[in-house]
Amino acid sequence: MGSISEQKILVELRNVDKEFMKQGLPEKVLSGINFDVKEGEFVSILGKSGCGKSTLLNLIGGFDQPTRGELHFDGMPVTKPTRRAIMLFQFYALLPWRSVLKNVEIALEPEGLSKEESRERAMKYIKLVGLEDSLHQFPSQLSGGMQQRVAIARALSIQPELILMDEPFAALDTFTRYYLQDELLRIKEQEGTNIILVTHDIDEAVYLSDRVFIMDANPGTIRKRIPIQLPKPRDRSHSDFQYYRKWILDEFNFGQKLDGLEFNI
Amino acid sequence: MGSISEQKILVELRNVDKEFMKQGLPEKVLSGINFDVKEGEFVSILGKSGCGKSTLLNLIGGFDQPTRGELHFDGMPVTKPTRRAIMLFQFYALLPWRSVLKNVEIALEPEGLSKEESRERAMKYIKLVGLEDSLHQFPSQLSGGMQQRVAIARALSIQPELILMDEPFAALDTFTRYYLQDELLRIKEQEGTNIILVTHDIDEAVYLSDRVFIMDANPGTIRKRIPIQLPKPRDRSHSDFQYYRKWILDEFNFGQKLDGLEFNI
Amino acid sequence: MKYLSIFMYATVSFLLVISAWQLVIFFGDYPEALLPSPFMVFQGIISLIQDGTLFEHVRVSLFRFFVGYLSAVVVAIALGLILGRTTRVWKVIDPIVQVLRPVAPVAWAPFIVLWFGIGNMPAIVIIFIAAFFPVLLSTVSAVKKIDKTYLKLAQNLEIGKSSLLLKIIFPAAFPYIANGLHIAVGTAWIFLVAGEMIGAQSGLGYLIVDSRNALDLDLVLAGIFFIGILGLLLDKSIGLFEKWVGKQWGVQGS
Amino acid sequence: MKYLSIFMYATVSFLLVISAWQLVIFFGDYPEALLPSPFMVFQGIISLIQDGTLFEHVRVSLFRFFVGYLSAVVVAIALGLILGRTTRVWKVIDPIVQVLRPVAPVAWAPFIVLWFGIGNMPAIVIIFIAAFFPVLLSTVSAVKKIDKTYLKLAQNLEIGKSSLLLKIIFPAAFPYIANGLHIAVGTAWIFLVAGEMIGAQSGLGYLIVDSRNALDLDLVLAGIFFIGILGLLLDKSIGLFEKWVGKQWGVQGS
Amino acid sequence: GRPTPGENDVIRIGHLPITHAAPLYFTKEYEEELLNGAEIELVRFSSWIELMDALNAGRIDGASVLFELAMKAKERGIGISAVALGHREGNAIVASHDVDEVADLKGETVAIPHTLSAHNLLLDEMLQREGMAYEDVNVVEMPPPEMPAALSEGRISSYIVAEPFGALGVTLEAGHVLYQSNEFCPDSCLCCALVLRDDFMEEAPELADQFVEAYLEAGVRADQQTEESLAAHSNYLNVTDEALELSLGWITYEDLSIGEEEYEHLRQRLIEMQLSDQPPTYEEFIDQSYFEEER
Ligand SMILES: Nc1ncnc2c1ncn2[C@@H]1O[C@H](COP(=O)(O)OP(=O)(O)OP(=O)(O)O)[C@@H](O)[C@H]1O
Ligand SMILES: Nc1ncnc2c1ncn2[C@@H]1O[C@H](COP(=O)(O)OP(=O)(O)OP(=O)(O)O)[C@@H](O)[C@H]1O
Ligand SMILES: [Mg+2]
Ligand SMILES: [Mg+2]
Repeated sequence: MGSISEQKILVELRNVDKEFMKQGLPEKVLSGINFDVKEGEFVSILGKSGCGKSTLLNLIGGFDQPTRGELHFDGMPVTKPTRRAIMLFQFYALLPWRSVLKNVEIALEPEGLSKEESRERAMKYIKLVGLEDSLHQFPSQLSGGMQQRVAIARALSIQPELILMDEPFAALDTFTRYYLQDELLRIKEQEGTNIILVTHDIDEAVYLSDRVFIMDANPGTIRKRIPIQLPKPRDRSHSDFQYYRKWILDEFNFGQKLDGLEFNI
Repeated sequence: MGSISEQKILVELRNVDKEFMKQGLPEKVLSGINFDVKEGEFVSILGKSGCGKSTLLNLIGGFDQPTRGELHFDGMPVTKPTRRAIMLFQFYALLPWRSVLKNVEIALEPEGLSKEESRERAMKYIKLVGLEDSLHQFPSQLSGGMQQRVAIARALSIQPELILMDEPFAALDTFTRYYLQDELLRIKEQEGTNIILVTHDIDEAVYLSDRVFIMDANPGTIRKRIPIQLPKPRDRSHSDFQYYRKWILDEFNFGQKLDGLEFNI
Repeated sequence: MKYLSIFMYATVSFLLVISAWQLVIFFGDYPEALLPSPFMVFQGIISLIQDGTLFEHVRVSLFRFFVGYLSAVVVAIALGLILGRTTRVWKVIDPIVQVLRPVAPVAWAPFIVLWFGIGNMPAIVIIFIAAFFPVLLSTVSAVKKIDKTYLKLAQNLEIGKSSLLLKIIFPAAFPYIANGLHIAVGTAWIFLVAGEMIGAQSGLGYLIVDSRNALDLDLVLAGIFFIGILGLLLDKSIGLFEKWVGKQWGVQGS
Repeated sequence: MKYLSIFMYATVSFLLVISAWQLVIFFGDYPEALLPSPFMVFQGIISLIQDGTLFEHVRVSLFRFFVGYLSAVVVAIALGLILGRTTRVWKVIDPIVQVLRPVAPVAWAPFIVLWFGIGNMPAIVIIFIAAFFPVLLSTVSAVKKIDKTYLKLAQNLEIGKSSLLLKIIFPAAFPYIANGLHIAVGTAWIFLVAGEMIGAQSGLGYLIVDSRNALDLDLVLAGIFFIGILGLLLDKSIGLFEKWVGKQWGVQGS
Repeated sequence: GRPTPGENDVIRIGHLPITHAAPLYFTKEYEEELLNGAEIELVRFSSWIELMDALNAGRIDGASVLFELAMKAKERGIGISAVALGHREGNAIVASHDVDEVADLKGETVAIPHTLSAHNLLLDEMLQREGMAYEDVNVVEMPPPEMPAALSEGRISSYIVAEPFGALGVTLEAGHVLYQSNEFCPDSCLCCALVLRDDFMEEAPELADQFVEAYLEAGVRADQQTEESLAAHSNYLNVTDEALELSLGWITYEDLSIGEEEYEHLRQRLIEMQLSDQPPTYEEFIDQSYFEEER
């Protein structure tokens, strides 16, 4: 923790509110969101379906603007999406009409590289995610896990400072999910990219993050920030792991009794 | 365990093989499946995506016939789907053009009940799953968790001997999933229905089942049968729970090293 | 608010068309009889409204259209539901349909006159033909495309044949059938003009053809204008109908 | 195997049609001039083939069709891609399109002759009109319906405007555009007969009209037969084209 | 085909909206006076094809139709007879302003409404007179209403068609009259005929008699260029008075009998031009009994 707090602040939210119009009336989806993400940190945002996680991530990525409050990325106000902060979508957002290689190459187009440089860079990151044998396959010919790896390679090839992930592994089965989580940690170590991850999977949040932000719904607020002080790599069945797991579970059960979960599902 | 082994055998599979034609050639999807499910038992079948879980469940439900081997339900060969064994689908299979009440009522149509009797029976099971306030809502107006509860009410209203569940909670978020798992146990207790559940979620299998069958892929076989000897209700963060969890995880990690998981994802 | 903005945009486009038209006349220097000005067409429209013939033409055309279209829809959906479920019969019928479909209904005119005479019937029959094929094909393919889960569910619940057809297959296929209905309204309406060329003595198609024979191109354009407007209204109404059914059946938005 | 079975079913349906037809003649007792027998039509087909006119008619019709259809497709897709992205302009254009679309291309005949003369052009223009609207509308709605994720992705990657249009929007919209192309082939081909009625001296539509003029109903039916068969082939070819593009773009089955 | 004769005393007669069908209009206009009790229903068609379909199928009892087209139908075995002419003369050859003589048409496009028409025969006749072959011009069939526009835009150089389209072309200043039909074949350019279905005449001979008599009388009235007659014309034909008067000046309706000689000439022409193999003979096709009764 000590070393992180001295590092520079990458993302900064101050009293961020977001309202959407619903049947002509403004509805508050996010209310008074305040947090910082420091360089090098892996932060997870954990919350139930519909609590505003994706909305929050969209704001950070510049895809949408807050109704009130301030939002800075690397000290500058966020006004539109940039290549410095790349979003990784839940359903991968691969272009189904382009092969694996071309899906990565299109991301490099705006850099004005030569054909060889671009090919070389794409190949490097495709190798990094272990897909060098599927270069010319189309996304539909790949399993879900492989597709998400292509998306990761594409995001990394841009060499962004921040990757925003919106439930990136939710559509995969448990075993694939476990495997990709390990991969993600390995790649993050190697590339040093910052990651903000949105999820509703407690295990995933505990396994991956330096800090977990727990969100409440209606309107979306950050209820709790839990630093996960475990060494990496973590052991999912270790008792320390279970300690955090239970803590977070209790946080939600606590919320459940107050709100009456039965009517929210 | 003792009491279960004396009970009558409900489902019986003997050397069941299933082949599908793929580009003109037969491909073995299931090979030599052998198991019994006894009355009162809650059995989970756990395996990776594509290992043949759904195919197996379809055979048991009579939606498809085995290529070789024998399959009995309550002592009789299974030839077609019946109301005695109801399938619960992953995406609920609610009829989107019918309200909650009518979705349940259509299941009672073949019983030739009077309008009142049918309404009464439907109401009973809708209440059982706690949806009496949403009687006249359409599925699209309900959350995923509520939709699956309607499907459960519909299945129960038929009062079948067996319910087959194909990843019933996979599309729900973790919190809703936990909640519905508890509900399922409560209802099973109350109605005494037998359940065979297919899943790729280790926690789910351990939390719910009396026995877990672990499947391997290519071709699908049952590698291991693990009896979960824990009292119900179970505590997800208890160390005994973690013991089974780790056991199963290791089973899969073991498999992973042999098959080279990297190429299967 | 929303209707106001639609109205405003429509006004802009209307003005745009009128000015483009006037410009063509201005620069093209065509004789008035060959390319009437917007003002002449406006006068034509007014005169049609004043002497009441317009109302009569519209009434007759709409009558023919609805008789032809609705009967085509009923027959095509009923047939389509059955043919969609009987694969072998459909395989025999399909080639016939595929060869008949691309033939313009007008080409059948001699036979339509032979069997159905002149007057209302040819127009009704031609609209029937024009609407029949799109609805039939979309119904059959809708039935074939139904999510297999619904069929498995019905099997599992042991639901009877007629219940299956009416309570499961038809509503499940409906969104796609509705798409066919929508397309068919457009095609069928387009063939109104053709249908009313065969011995009809009234209707918008007759108005156009007859005015053309009399070289009253202002009335031709007036007829085109009303065909266009009514076609638009028909299209919108079927859209509203779809939405209404959707609401009854709990489908929101989509 | 698969083709053999298709062929068998087609044969059965062919025999079915012929027998039904012969039965109608048998029981209806119509003069041959009003309802020719299958055999007469067969003779008509043979004579058309033997004297080579059939080949010429088919060639001319296909030429007109392709010129009209392809130019409509190119213009409509290009326009549609742009209009689909410029919401305000589309709101002005939309009412015009909506009113023009339901008007039968034939109704424009006087103006088509005025601007495009006679011969090949009226047929080409009518086919153009018939194909233009379905393709334009399906392109615009395809562009509007594109999965928003693709647009977000493009924003995020800071992809340039032209790359966005050509490398993302067009391929993403293609499956739906292809659907419009498919519908348009059908509608456009149907209007071939109408188009070849205006001053054309050859083509399948002319063959039908001319034979009808000469009361040769056997040749009318022969013409209908070839229009049907060619329409079917066109439809299948565009289906194959769609599949081919799909394969290039990695879409399997769908 | 099974005829559907009009209910009771309704006679259904098909026609196109052209000046050539004027006797029909006058029959209708003076229906009460001429038909004592019977009723005539004029069914207007938009083209010859549709009219022939209805006539052949027995959906109308008779029609005022191109003579040559009716002969073709008879040849095909349709039970119809020609009982009177529609008119005499009134087929102008309209040419664009830069065509001064027939020779200027060489290689140019000429429009006719139908190959089986007097207009086609007229074209051939004209070309022969000038020592040209039919193939020297490019003949196209097109819908008459499109002809003035096509001429005006230079898409065609000349057209020959039923009235009022010739007169319309002239009044629109799209072209001028090159020749009138009577300059080529005085009294033998049979153009339109009134044909009746045989089954109609058999089933209701008195009605048919009555109708044809009325028709002939109507022809006489249509021929009078009085205010009243002009008004009657414009009740049925929606054209400018100018075009109508010009058009009526070119036509006569007085003698509508079909002479054997002129019919034979027409027959021969059809055979010469290979438009018909075995056109019906005078005896087979022409029913002049009405005229004989009168005389
Ligand atoms: N563009 C929008 N317009 C109106 N309401 C919106 C919009 N986007 C989201 N919302 C609403 O805001 C709330 C939060 O949505 P959001 O998608 O951020 O939730 P989430 O936490 O990502 O849920 P999930 O886990 O299901 O993805 C929901 O009630 C949703 O209906
Ligand atoms: N009808 C079919 N025809 C051909 N192959 C099939 C068919 N159904 C399933 N398969 C194949 O059988 C294998 C097992 O499929 P199955 O759906 O049973 O897997 P699963 O374990 O349920 O996977 P998931 O967890 O993704 O649902 C797969 O390789 C699949 O491609
Ligand atoms: Mg979300
Ligand atoms: Mg499955």
